[in-house]
Amino acid sequence: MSATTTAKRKKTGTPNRIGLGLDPYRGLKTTLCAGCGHNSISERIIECFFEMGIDPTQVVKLSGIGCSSKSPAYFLSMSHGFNSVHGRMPAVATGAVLANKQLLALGVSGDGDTASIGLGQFVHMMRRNVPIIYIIEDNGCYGLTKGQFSATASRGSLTKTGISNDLAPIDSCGLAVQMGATFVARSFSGDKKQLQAILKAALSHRGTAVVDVVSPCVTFNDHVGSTKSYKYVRDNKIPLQSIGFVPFFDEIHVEEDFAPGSVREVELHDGSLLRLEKLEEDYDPTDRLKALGRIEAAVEQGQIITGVLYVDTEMPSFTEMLNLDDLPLAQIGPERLRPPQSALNEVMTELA
Amino acid sequence: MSATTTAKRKKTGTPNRIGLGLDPYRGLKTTLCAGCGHNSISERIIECFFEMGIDPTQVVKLSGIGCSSKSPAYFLSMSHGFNSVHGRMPAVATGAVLANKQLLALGVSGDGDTASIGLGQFVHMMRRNVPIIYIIEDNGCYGLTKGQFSATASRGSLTKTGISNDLAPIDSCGLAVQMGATFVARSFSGDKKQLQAILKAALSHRGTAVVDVVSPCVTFNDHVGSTKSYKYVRDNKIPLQSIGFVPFFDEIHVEEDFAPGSVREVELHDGSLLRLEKLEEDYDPTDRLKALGRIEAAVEQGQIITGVLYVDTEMPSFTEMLNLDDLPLAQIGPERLRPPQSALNEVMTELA
Amino acid sequence: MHDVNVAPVEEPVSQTLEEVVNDFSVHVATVNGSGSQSSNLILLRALFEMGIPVSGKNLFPSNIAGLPTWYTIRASKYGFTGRKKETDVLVAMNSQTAEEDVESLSPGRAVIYDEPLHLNDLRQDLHFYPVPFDKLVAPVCPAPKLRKLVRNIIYDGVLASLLGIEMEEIRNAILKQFKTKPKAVELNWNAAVAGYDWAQEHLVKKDPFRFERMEGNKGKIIIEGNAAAALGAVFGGVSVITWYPITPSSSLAESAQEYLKRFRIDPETGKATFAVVQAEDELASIGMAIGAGWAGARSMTTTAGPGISLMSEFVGLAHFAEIPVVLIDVQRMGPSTGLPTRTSQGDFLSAATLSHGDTLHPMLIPATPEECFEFTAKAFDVAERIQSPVFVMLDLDLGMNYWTADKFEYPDWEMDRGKVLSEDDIEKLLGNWGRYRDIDGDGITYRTIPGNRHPQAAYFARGTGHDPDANYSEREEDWIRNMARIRKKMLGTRRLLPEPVIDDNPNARFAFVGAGTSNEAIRESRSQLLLEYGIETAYCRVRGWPFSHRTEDFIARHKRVYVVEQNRDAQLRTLLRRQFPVIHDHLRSICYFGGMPLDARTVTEAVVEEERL
Amino acid sequence: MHDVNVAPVEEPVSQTLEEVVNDFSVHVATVNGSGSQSSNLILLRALFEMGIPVSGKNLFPSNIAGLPTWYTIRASKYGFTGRKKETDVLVAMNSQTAEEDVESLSPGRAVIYDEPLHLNDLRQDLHFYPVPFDKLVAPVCPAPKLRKLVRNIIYDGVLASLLGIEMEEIRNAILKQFKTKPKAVELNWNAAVAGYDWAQEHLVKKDPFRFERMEGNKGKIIIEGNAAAALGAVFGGVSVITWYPITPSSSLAESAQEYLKRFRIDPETGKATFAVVQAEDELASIGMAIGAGWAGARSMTTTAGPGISLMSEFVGLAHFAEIPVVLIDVQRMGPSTGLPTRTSQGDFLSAATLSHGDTLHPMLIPATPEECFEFTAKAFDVAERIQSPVFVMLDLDLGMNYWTADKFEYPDWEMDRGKVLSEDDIEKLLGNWGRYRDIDGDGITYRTIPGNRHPQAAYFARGTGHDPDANYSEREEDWIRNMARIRKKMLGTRRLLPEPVIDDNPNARFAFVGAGTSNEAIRESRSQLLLEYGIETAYCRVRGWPFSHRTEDFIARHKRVYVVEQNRDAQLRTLLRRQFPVIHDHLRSICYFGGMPLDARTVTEAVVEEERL
Ligand SMILES: Cc1ncc(C[n+]2csc(CCOP(=O)(O)OP(=O)(O)O)c2C)c(N)n1
Ligand SMILES: Cc1ncc(C[n+]2csc(CCOP(=O)(O)OP(=O)(O)O)c2C)c(N)n1
Ligand code: SF4
Ligand code: SF4
Ligand SMILES: [Mg+2]
Ligand SMILES: [Mg+2]
Repeated sequence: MSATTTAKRKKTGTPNRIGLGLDPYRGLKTTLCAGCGHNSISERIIECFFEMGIDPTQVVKLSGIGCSSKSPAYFLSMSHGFNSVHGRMPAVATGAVLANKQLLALGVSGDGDTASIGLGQFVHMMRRNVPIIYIIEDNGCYGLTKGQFSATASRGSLTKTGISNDLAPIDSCGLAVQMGATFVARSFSGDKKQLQAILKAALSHRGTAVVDVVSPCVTFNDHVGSTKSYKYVRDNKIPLQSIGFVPFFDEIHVEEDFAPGSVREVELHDGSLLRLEKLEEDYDPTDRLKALGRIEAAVEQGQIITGVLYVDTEMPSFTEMLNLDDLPLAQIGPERLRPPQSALNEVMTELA
Repeated sequence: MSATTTAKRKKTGTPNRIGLGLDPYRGLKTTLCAGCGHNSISERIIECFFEMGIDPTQVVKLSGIGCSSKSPAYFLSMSHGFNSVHGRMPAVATGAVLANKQLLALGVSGDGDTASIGLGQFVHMMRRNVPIIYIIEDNGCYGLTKGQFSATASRGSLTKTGISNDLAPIDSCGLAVQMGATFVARSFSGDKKQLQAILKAALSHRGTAVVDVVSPCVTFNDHVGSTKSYKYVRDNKIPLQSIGFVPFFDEIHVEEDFAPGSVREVELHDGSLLRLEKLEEDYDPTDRLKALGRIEAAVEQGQIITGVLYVDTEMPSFTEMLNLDDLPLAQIGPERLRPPQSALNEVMTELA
Repeated sequence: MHDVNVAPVEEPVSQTLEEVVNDFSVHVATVNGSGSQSSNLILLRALFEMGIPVSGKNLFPSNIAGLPTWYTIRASKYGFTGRKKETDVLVAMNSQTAEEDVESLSPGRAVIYDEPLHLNDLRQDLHFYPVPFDKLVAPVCPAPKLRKLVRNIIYDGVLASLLGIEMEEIRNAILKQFKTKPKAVELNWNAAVAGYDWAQEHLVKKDPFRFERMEGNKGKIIIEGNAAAALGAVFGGVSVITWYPITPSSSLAESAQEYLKRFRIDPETGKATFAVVQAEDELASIGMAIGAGWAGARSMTTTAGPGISLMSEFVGLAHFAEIPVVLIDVQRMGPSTGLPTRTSQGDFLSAATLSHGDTLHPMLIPATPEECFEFTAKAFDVAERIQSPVFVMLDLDLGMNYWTADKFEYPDWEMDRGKVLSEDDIEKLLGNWGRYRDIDGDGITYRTIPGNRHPQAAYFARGTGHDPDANYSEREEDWIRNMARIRKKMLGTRRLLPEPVIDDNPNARFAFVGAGTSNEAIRESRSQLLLEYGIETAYCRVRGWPFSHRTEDFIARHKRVYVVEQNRDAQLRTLLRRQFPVIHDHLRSICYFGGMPLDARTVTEAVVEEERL
Repeated sequence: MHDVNVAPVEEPVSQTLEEVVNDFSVHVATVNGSGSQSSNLILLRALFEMGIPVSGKNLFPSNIAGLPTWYTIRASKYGFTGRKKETDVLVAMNSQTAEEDVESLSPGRAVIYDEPLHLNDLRQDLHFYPVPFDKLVAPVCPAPKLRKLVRNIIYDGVLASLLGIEMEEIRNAILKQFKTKPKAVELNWNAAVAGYDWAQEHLVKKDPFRFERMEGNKGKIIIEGNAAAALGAVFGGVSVITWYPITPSSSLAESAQEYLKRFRIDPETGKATFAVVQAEDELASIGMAIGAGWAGARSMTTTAGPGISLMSEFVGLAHFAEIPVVLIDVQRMGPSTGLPTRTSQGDFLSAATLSHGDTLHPMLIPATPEECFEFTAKAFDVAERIQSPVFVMLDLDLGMNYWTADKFEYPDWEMDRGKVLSEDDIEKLLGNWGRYRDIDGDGITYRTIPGNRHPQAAYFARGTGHDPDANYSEREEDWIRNMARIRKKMLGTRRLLPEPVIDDNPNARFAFVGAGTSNEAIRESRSQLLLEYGIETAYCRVRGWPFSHRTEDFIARHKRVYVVEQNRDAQLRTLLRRQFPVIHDHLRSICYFGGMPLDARTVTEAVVEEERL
């Protein structure tokens, strides 16, 4: 494991493909905790959208409620944003792309937002293949409300207040593959290279692209599989526990050369270990059944499999299915929105 | 395919194990359409609970809203019933078994109730392994609101009003296996023998037993896979379409000897075909991954696989996990519900 | 006591044998799922075509087939087409309810019934007409499965004979009903003729009820309120409709979808200028509508009480983040699942201040199909103007029943898309724009639509506290300023809403206030009060909330004002009192909450009791 | 104009140099996540132990670490422990806000600050005390990571020196805070001493503020309202708690769980007489609570505004199917997500008639920790007595802040489990029972609990229309009878709710009505009005809704009654006017909706303006 220092804001250098510098891709200063995995993800979004030369005015960034859901304020300042309600961002995003199918929708959610309160909407969004990049910043807990379990918390883990979780975690990727998402990937907030690559791939996908990013909460969560070590480590490293004290941590990054096909252990801030398994380069992500099997197998081995797990490029997206006008609905003028007098006359005659 | 006449109400014969006749297991006269698959399921519940000698006073029957959800009124008149709100019966059932872990909870839901509005609660109930037999009376449509699609409607099917469904169906059993249900089975409302056997098996399970029963809606749904034939058959068999006219049909039953391991085509009322594949007798339902694979494979072949798909007898049920008092919470008296004066004193001293 | 809760009251018995022409009710009792809706519509349409003002109300169970259902037709040469509580002509086709239906009649009424029911033994003071439906149906309908259905058309023929409905119009109505199915036309026409011929031959007219051609329906149409509202949406320029099926609102979305397919798809490319999405539940349907409204569509959702409750959190978001969206609530009887197929005005209070915290949502309250059409179309203008959720409050009676109406006028007003900034507009403002800055002093601020290409166009919509530039803020001053501005905006809304319809009267002994479908009953009650008691009244029908100052003035002018409404807790009066506390003591209350469409007699009886007339 | 919306008003400047003892405020500005909560609590507890009436209010952002946060301590020898708007002693630890914090002070106030901030240049009219925290912390805290935290304990020592807080009590408070962690005790104590010693040596007292031991806290405790309500639930005999995390209610469920673990698990078997379930969302938590209530548990859920909105549909079900369940709403600032960490009384209206259709839900409104304890315990009795949802309305200020309170009295009343029939009871009734039959004429019917072994015990609970025997019914009469009965029941509830606390006064110029946490501000404002303006007032604090007749009488007795509340739209007054329309014109309104705990000066200023004093 290697933890490097927080990715520093890059200086605005040469402009990108569409002539913009890095600045429009940045957002406000983060108000998340130092060392929060969510910040690394924001950095990757900034870099990736800049490098791909995406026009930020044609992007909408949407979220629910949570630390993760706050993060759209911290990137793409030139894009419209919508911080909606807890767990129900998928519906809002669906509506937005209906209104304007040309928009590139970027959804950012948390594991609580997606897998607890928002599970139904998450599934139905995937089922519709709504065109969106849907990022789950997955820390296995509710960061913003101070560390309770979410539905992706691993069985047996403990909260700060000592409550243990008896329930099995929901594997968002497994669920996504099964429920019809057409692009499913998983990464780790600290794996710059992989996460960037996945985001870029997601950008070229037409339907729902689910990207589950393991993103440790440095403040509340003794992460995945860390049950045993948590208390020990905490008690030893930090000599006292004080209400509301959030120690300062650096963000975690794994080395850039973490190779496809290999397994890497990452030590989290509390000393617990994360076992990341990166898909081999020749993995075929178009086989739905195999993807499901692979995900389940990793779960059984206590590993977190990362990479692009599944892709289906055939399935039309929701806005395609609806056969919408070439012009975004939001831009169609009154003359086409209101049928002519003759149409009303026609109906009136029928009803008379 | 063979359609026999509606199962007639059996005469109350010899009493069962606990000395009751059939009557307490019956309910009010059904108000569902003649020929509705849901009625057959009610019959099976009556028979099965009678034959197993279940004490009906210790059963609670719960449902959401829909034609299916009405059916608890039509069986087990001696059991407390709760017809709650649309899609949210799982929570009500969870609360009920928390209050009294000795109750046998029987949930009856529809595909709209479970897979559309209720998807989130359905999943979280399974994740908790709430002790309940949860029957989905699955007709691929919203019967009670007149035939719109539910999330289990097959792609390409048409409603009476001619709207076609572009979305892939949710396979409730596949979802159940993945989301942690510990007993997952599927049957057909007309397969008396198999459905009975499955219900009996479910009765002896401790956690969440999901039983998805394909149960054709004779009034609104051109069922699974029937896309091509629907209009043709309708137009030819019934010379006129009249608002609010519900023709009378007999319930569909398949022969008793529909053998394990075989595939059977069942003709529905509208002439469409259902392909049921019955699991072979030596199928091992304890292998989660295989179960998943088998379900997905059937989907690809356009078949509906029936039988007990998955069982996990190890996982403790939710009420077991909570380590509740031996006495049901609802029956604990005030003296044990209210801690003694000394307890309050203790706290007051700490806070002073 | 000022509050009257009205239980059903019996009308005084009338044994008259004088002819009653074009002013009575026909009540058809059948079994749900037997297809009687077609025969009832044919009846309704035939009367309509005879020029008789008429309405038809379907009193149906929450069931698909098998339970009792009734259809009640009110014909009135005076144009009072509210429900008549009294049945004058009963058609008893349902053995489950026949005895009870007969028992409830006043003397002198007529009963057409299925012969084997032997209803004539029940009472001596009615006119009975037994009809051997089974015998009549067999020859005209060879297919046994369809006989249940065809029997119903036979009673159309019988009624035509007995009541003087023109068979020509029955034929026209059948043609209209089954236009694309010649076989069905033939089958039904033969059945109607069989009924007619048989009745002509075997029945002797004894009762006084008779229809006669008149000229009451010039330029009129027949339509359900839901279809009218659907047309309103279509001609109001809706572009996104999201919905979840629920009685009594489903048919609104479904007919909107049909009209949209017809008028808003490019015939050449097949491409649509709209999206209709059946969501997975109401949380999703309102969420999608909000997302669409935010991104610039004219969006709406339609639902009923349980859906309104589920939408509560999201509506608060739209209110606070200031996003236009139209919600149509076709009210049914609550609380909870309640009586899904019974009408009510029980959601006024919940809609008006839906969601936690301080909120206000304007309501438009139509009473007629014309208003369903107009108000729904207008609601989009209001919503986009004030950037907020706007409710259109229908009810089951209005939405699902057939009403006669004037042909709708083509919307002659320009669509108001509200304060939306284009790229150029932003450029001109020289950076002097903030999403929530109140530049005009009316509390309404300028918005940009996502996709606007100006580099300064973007803002961050949120349900959390924000400053005038849409930045997250927890500052006390920001919060107070913003909330005060929103209130100002909302109160200003009343100027955008339909004004009340006021029928003032200097001689009025007292006055009525009502809204929505209480209108028909109030209108007719006023006539009853005048004719039967010689009492003049005034009437103000409110059509929007927050209420207009004209409503306040009206109430101030009248010392006793009866607020007539169809709920238990005087919800409309509560809102009136809340807005106009000073004149609170003018307001009395007549509440009916039995779920039937309100009838005039019920109102009159209540007033008579209160006024000790 | 009767309505006053109160924006923050500055208190008149006071330049006094007279000593101010035990009657001032200390305001600590830090960075969220820096652990200052511990040092502030230590401060609070030390003052408490010195016998000084004191309260501490945490003004924190919706953020985990990094944003500005304030803690404001109010000490008052007179026992007025509401928030004081004016800061007397500022501890400026946060560079982000230090300048603004200093600017907002009145002259003559004291500022302790981190030396490198150089705040003393900002103004001449304040007393500045620079402290070199970094230099002081290094020797006492070798671990650099922890220094951010330990710095905060140093200001405790500095304040002890400057204001006369006894170091002995600081030590005791540290011991209490870190009881199980001797290392932490040592570290913190050393830091406090370092601050104290340095201050003793280097700082010269110039300001007038001083603490002094007194005898104000005999028999008192310090507690947050949420913990008090949690204890109320535990001693009220709760058996099922379902919840979903949301500020400011989470700590209520969490501390209930802790107390339950401690007192309601059999030490031998390890088995629990309760279940606490963190649900997947609020729809599920209320659904579970309803299922549990139906099946005989004493069940409750706790949430805040957004949760209340989401629970709306389910609450209508429980109301209509008549199922007992307790909902605790710890109100925060809405609408929508609003200001999650700011207090408000903005949910009165939504809670009172939550859900579509005609509904009413009783509310209990505590103002103190004692009442949080008592009312929560009582709420179960009320809920089971009336078989309906019952709301306990806390708010963030009450729930999450530390209050001094009398030790709670052990509930001496017998639990009321309501009208529940056992097997024997049913036997005795000889089949003469129906779930919804009103035998006693109070609208409350008898219920059975699932699991009851009597063959006639079962009934069918539903949200749809039903007859007295719980059979599905769409009959008009059944519906009307049932709804009328439910209203009767609900209106009768007021007799079960806590009576208002009335301080009448024959010489009162005008009167106040308030509820919940407005209490402290109103109490103190009355004293200000008396001392500063010589005006006597009367006061009625309502504690339940529907309101008691005593509240009506009180309002009737006073021509001008100011209803003080913490929301924009005068929600409490709306409910008062709704229930008592006849005296509506007595009611004026003082609404503060800025999210800070209400302070007396704000109330006084508003009244003074209205009364033109
Ligand atoms: C309806 C509703 N319920 C509860 C909350 C409180 N709440 C805010 S954030 C949050 C959980 C967020 O968890 P997650 O989505 O995992 O985000 P994280 O903070 O861990 O990034 C909750 C429960 C809310 N805002 N709205
Ligand atoms: C909140 C809410 N939304 C919508 C409805 C209307 N509704 C009643 S039943 C139903 C669908 C039922 O479908 P399903 O569960 O498949 O049952 P089925 O009738 O097909 O057996 C709907 C949408 C409702 N009762 N409540
Ligand atoms: S609490 Fe956890 S999730 Fe939230 S910002 Fe801090 S580290 Fe990130
Ligand atoms: S409508 Fe369909 S699901 Fe409902 S009762 Fe009739 S056949 Fe069954
Ligand atoms: Mg999380
Ligand atoms: Mg269904």
